[in-house]
Amino acid sequence: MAQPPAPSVHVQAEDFDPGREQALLTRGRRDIGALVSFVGLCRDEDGALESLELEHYPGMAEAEIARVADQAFERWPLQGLTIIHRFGRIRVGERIVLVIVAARRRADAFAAAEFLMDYLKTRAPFWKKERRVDGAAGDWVEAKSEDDAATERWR
Amino acid sequence: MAQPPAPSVHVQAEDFDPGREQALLTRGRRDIGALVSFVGLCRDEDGALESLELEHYPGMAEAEIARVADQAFERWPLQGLTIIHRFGRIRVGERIVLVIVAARRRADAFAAAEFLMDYLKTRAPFWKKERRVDGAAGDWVEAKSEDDAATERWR
Amino acid sequence: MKALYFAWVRERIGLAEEEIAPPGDVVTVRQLIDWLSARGEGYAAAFANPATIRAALDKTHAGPNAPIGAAREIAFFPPMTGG
Amino acid sequence: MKALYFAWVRERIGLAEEEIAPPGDVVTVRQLIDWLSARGEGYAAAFANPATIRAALDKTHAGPNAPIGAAREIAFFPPMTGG
Repeated sequence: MAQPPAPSVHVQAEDFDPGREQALLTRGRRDIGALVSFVGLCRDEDGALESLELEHYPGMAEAEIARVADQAFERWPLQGLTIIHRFGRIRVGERIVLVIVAARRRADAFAAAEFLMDYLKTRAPFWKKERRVDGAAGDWVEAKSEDDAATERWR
Repeated sequence: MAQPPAPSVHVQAEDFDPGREQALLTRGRRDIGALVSFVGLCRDEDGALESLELEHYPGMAEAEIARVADQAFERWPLQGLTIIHRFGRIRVGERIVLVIVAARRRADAFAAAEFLMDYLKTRAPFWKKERRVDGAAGDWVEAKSEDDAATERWR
Repeated sequence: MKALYFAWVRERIGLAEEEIAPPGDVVTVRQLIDWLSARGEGYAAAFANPATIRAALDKTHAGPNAPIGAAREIAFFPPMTGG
Repeated sequence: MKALYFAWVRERIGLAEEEIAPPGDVVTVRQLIDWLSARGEGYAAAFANPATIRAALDKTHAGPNAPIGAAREIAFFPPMTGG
């Protein structure tokens, strides 16, 4: 059995193509039975939001995502992993984050994908500021205690 | 808030494009925050498998998948759902099944996607027969008791 | 009524489908399985272990004690292995 | 050492980064926060509620009692909201 490839981690301003990333992860592979992909999108709460401005800590963002990816590989038997997190201005309806987990079995792929998203939410150094349709600068999005609770359950 | 569209359910011999299906589900939408997609692939155990022949019960397959989809919409607040299940000959490395769940929040999308896969495994009328590299007809794949256990946890 | 067979149930019986006319005292799915089992070796082999047989009445899952009622189609198959 | 500020910590202090030279009795992250808070109104506002401040030493998360040690870079920011 081939060694699973190293996690592919990207922090970038550009959009990504989830279908292309899935194809890259599975191309030529015979050992992947389950592929779970998560895409987080900029959602509009009430029609007032124009976009989010995502600030990040360059260097630490990549390092922290890589650490979380390594933890996922330690906890579950995985065959491949891609994580992309955008920064900068992201309009309503646009993609923010992508996690793709490849595994032999679906239970491992689902668990790892959910673990990764919970950890990214609470540990990856990104901060969202709202920009409103009326041109006003909105608030910084506040961290949710439910995200902390979601992370806690993996301990 | 717009009414979520009816689940899109397809049972087909042809392959599908996960990226295209994701795009179709999210196009023009502002209310989707989380998109979880599952792709099940034909995995090779030991190099002896050439392909799977998927037999299905036409009519019941579509109806049963639609029933399971309705259950998911009753249990979680979902914004959209696509399910595609292939039949016929599927070679190692090829896609078998696709589930895409769109929701406001990621926990709902993950839970519904996992529920759908557990239920499809144990309730959708499909049967896999192995075809071996040496040309011999292989065995019918046996149902796994762990799949029944996975389904039971949703009761 | 129409009987449909799938996967190794189909292979053992040697038919994908057939018209059947069970007598009036065959009321439940289980009784229909017993009646079919007596029709020949292939049927007996297909239904030898009832625990591995699933059934559907008019394309809806049905347990062994479900009444056949006025169903127009009954299907027999092994536990499902899709997904 | 270099201090980096992000999100509303950056906005309140009015700087994205600066060189700082804390005295020798500033040993932990918490002590550095207290020392910075005394530098002016912006700092005091940024660090007014320590429960909402997160820190990283050389790009690794660090709690309030972590020793600064020989870190070359310390960052302060609110709880993360990525993903």
